[in-house]
Amino acid sequence: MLLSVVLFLPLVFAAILALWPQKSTIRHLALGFSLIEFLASLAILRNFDANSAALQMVEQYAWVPRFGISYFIGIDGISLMLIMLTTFLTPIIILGSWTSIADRVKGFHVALFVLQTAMMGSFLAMDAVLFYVFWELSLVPMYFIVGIWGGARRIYATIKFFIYTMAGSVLMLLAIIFLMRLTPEVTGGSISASLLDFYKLQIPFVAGEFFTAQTLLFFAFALAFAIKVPLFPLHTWLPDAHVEAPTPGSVVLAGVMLKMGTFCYLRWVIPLFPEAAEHFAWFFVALGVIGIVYGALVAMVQPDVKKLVAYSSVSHMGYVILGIFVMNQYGVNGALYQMLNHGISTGALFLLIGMIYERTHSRMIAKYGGLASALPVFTIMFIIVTMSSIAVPLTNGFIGEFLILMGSFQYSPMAAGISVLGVILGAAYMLWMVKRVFFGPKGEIVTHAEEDKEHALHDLSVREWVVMTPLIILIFWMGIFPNHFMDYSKKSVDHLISNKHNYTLEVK
Amino acid sequence: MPETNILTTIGLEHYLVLSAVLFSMGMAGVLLRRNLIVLLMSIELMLNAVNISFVAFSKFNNNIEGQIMVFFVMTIAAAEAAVGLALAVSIFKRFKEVNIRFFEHLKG
Amino acid sequence: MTDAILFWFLALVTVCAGLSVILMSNPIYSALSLAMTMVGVSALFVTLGAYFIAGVQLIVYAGAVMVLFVMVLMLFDLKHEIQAFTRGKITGAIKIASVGILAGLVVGAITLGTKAIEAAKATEAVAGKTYDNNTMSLAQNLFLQNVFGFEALGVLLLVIAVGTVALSRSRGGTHARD
Amino acid sequence: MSHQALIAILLLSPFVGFLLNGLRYRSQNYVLAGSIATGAVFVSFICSVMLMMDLIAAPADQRRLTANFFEWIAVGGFKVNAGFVVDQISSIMILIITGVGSLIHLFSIGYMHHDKGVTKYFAYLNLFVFNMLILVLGDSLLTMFVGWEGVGLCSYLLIGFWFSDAAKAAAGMKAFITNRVGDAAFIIGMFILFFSFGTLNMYELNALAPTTVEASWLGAATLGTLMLFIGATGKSAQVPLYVWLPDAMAGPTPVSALIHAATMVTAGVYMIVRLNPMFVAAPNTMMIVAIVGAITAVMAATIGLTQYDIKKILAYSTVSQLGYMFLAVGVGAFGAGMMHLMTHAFFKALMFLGSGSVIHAMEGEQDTRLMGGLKKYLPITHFTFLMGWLAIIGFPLFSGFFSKDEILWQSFASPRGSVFLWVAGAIGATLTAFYMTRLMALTFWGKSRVPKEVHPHESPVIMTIPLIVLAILSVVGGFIGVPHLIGEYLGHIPNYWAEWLAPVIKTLPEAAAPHTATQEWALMTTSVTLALISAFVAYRIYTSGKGTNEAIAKAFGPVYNVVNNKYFVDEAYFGGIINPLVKQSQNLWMYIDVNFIDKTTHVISDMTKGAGSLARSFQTGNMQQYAMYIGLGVVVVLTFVLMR
Repeated sequence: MLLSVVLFLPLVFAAILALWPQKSTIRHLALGFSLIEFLASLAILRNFDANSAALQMVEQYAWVPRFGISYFIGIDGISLMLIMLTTFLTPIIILGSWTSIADRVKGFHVALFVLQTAMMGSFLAMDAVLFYVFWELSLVPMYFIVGIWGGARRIYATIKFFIYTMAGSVLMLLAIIFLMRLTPEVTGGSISASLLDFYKLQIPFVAGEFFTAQTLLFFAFALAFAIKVPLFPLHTWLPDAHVEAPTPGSVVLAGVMLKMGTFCYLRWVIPLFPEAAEHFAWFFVALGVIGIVYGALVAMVQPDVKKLVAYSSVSHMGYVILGIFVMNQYGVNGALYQMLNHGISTGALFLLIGMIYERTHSRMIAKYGGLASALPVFTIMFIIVTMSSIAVPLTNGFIGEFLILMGSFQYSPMAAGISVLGVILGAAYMLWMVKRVFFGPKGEIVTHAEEDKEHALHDLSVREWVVMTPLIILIFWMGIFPNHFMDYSKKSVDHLISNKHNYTLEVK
Repeated sequence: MPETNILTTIGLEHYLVLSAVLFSMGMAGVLLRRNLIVLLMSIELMLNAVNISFVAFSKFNNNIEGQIMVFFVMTIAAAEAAVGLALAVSIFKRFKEVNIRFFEHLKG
Repeated sequence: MTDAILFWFLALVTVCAGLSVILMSNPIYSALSLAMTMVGVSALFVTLGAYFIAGVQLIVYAGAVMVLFVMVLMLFDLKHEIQAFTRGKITGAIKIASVGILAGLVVGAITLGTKAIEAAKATEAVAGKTYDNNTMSLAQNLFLQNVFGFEALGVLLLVIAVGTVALSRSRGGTHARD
Repeated sequence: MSHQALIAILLLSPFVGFLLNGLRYRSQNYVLAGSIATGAVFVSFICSVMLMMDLIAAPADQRRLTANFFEWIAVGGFKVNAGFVVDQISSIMILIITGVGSLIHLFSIGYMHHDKGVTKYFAYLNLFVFNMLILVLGDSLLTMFVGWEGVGLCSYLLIGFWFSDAAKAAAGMKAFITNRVGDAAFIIGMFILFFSFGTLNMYELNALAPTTVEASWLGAATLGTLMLFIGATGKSAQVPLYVWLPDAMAGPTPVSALIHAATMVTAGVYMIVRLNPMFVAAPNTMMIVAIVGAITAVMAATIGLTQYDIKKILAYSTVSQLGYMFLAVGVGAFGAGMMHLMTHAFFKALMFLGSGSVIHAMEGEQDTRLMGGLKKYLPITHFTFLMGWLAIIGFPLFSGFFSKDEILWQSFASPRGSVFLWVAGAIGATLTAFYMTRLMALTFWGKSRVPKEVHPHESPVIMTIPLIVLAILSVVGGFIGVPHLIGEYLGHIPNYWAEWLAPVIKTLPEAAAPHTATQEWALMTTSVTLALISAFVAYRIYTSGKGTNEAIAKAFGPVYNVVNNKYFVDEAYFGGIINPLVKQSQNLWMYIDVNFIDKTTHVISDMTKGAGSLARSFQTGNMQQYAMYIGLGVVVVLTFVLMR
């Protein structure tokens, strides 16, 4: 019951907000609701048994019995942390958008809560059709968030985002239907959309032939998720979407939505198509490595801070894909950890960029310079988050990146050798940006702000402190005590790695 | 089967052919005329043509259902004429003309 | 023999009237020709023994509907003549051709089809069922078997009445910009 | 107090200092900030001394105090603890770090008192000490790496401390990124060692090190240590990654003393000494280490000859001296390397602080061409600097003499040494004597070239005390490691240093060729004589005012030009790697992202749109046309039905 409550609470909140008559209290109400939701998710964390790889808190009710479709949700170590990440980021996003979202406040918060349900739904769903519904549902609020509250080219960006993702999921829908048609083999005659039944399927695989069932299904799923991740060369929607999205939109997008793609590799692709995944692992490892280096190189020459961070996301998500497809304990644990890291550090970066954008209305690196003397606290925060992003030890980023590199070294020393370039280039693009924005002589914006008393730059407000503090704490907490977080997922990951060829999840 | 004179023995097909001819004429009217009212008239013509075949089938197949259907068709036709004419009146009020080209806003 | 003469005469009248509906450039003449067609069709119904339908045809069509048409035409008081036929030679040709081919096909289908029906009748001899072709049996069928359809039509007519009033009260045009 | 608690206090004291100063970063109360920071490091120093005494009290084979605080990472077979070890090697390091560190903190109070960001400065400095302690105490390569990157971060922050100057901010960035290049290799090195030996704990690694020497270049130990050494070239400013260190002089001078002379840059040497059994098993790596060290020693020394910025001269000198240390560890003289690390920490910190005192006196001027004759204005600074000078040129019985002489001797006598290495070392020593004398002459001796508006004055006591203490250490520091030969001559002074380190140093498996005491005496005399002669020549040239830039440039022509431009290494990196990389990235973005991937997407979307507008052309809005399509449709269907 708890899972359903956590899953649908945001939807209820959205409905309440939609009907709420008072405009002035919408934000406060939304913040309160998101905190309630976070507390509710903490209850999941409390009741979760970290010593078991089983699917826990399972709920299953028939939905469309004729086709074996059911409302079937459950949580395991792999999805737990992502649920926590979602519920943790939402209050921060609401607080972070306190002033930046000025019009249609109600609509924005309704969209945000619907999005929250959709994202959590795709992490929790254990039924293919239910999953598909949530997966597609998550597009709609995001479409509106970018399309209504976005920047100048928002329509282009939002349509690009929508169609890219949609194109991938169409193939996935086909594959789901195909899998459902196969299920009578294992259920004894009736069609089923349950993921657990899918896991039992032995889909024929012939190495070296492309047009076999498993290979085609594998690519159908993998493509849908690769677009979401986004994996090179399907990444070009991301920079556009990030640049045009409002700050909270970017945070959700980078923080949680991208993880839907990588999470689904662990939940769907590898357990369902283990042979194909192993056979084509090299391909995805290669794409991941290319993504790491390519994203970093392109990030280096971006003139727009937000675009730079967007490309850094491509690079970071390349690490995640690399970690997943090397398919060993180090890689997968690291990838899972890196998902959380990226959610926190890139989310924090986008929030910080949003704060500075609110003050100066510019994101062009060239116009900045010397910001550190005007905004010292902001600068320190930014540097801390930068350190997390470039994986300096004792910040969260290091643990994930190190484990992924270690896993990839075990898979292929060459892959590790190339992707370690990302460590160097990551430092290069981030620090170069920091240098141009914060250091050096005062740039156009700072001098302008100093002359103009009305637009004087002021350092972090109390609200912004409250927004950033939990993120900063987590950056160090996750970097110094990774076991506090990793212990929840280790069992599930071990189970996945060691049993991928006949993967099942015990139901508890 | 004995040879029947096509001119003297009137059978089902006579009525059907007549119906077909009337229908085609109505259709030609719909396709070619530009006056909205005439267009509506042509539609009435087509409906009547269909009615003839209904009644003819009813007679030659010994089934009263055909006439029931004619009854329904007539009602629909009356209703359609009423709506069509109301639309024509609206169009006329605006453009002072009832040319079919004012209905081209459906262009995609 | 009289049947045949009557049929051919009525057919001739109906077709001629129909042709003049679509060929007359003045819509008033078209309307009058349509009335003539209605009367012809009504007479054809009589030849087929459908007396009630023939009466209804006269009352509803030739009476009510045609009066409606003529009244609307009078209401419009068309000042300038509308070009009778659509422009565009190629589309016109295609249209005429398609109509012609359609007519030909339908007639062909009829001749083929009725032969098949005759053949079926000859083999099966279905005509056993008695058939009371009178108004009472029509009414029985209508109010017993098809009473739902009848009532539905009533509702439809009501809706149409309301819709028509609403439409004619509107300020006009399909894209009312003002 | 248990040694766990001592280690905890040792580590956390600077961190607490960092927090205290960091949270009140706006304050300009330099006395309070300085006291907190200095006190924090001094507490650590006391802890270090206590730990050292514990170690000395313990029997020789049990000199290892460990503290395991918690399990840091545990994934599968990979487990790393937040574990710290004080043993013979790290105890020396923590003494240097906290001891020299305290003195430099003290000096900073005087040096930085006028700076607006003084509290922030002390916070960073404390953070650096904290990270440096993690680096040296960490019991596994990964914990060492934490400190390794952490000190890089602090170095970045401190070099760019005066960030509003674009060049200084750029220097910080350059330092961090160059270090990152090394760190990337370090990471790979860790992987190689982990997957070959199954652990990253350095004691376990040392125990598991192959007992037979690896002849192959592709052995796990060889590749792993080679990668770690590349990491060390980054951190310890060796060829080819030394370029950041001279630029790092952009930071405040005490920072240069602490980070870029005494502690951080020696981390690479420390790492190799720490892992000496593994390096001993990989002679190929050691050969590379020795060669790189020798090349660096000579190359940096030559560049040092042409510099005029007082700090730049010292920076190149540091690079050169670090080269000596690598030369030492490369030939297997780990003890000598450590010894030089320590003496260098003393005399180089002294000289940097001395230069800080000079710069302070000159109101920020760093160009030696505008100095000269400062001896009479800055007597204490001059005297202490003089001690440092004597130490670095290896004047007999000064600390530098013992360590440098031992290195030179070992580079010749060790089974992994060679005469070429000795020659390189001797040339380096000669050059060192030359440019250090030149520095002395330009700064303190000769005629004053000080501009009239500048009035040099001796620094306050708070700055001179550290100078005096370091000067004393520079003079006597060598006596704890007197080489056997000289020790006998001086009255049987035992080599405490070698005895102390012996249990953790693995001796080379190759048998040393027999060498006689005469050989050793001869080589020692040769190198010392060469150094003294070159120092005398430099003294004559530069005090007489003949040593102008133009004169030397004329004398040496293009050679001077090349050396003066630092062999164009920076230019080569920028022209050969960095600029093309940025340019190609621009191309990647423009051609692959924008013009290829996006274009392809747009072409696909345009195709869809085109199909749409094709279909749209049927939707003319003309109802009669629609009716015609219906008619045509019926015709087609009927035709199909009838033709069947």
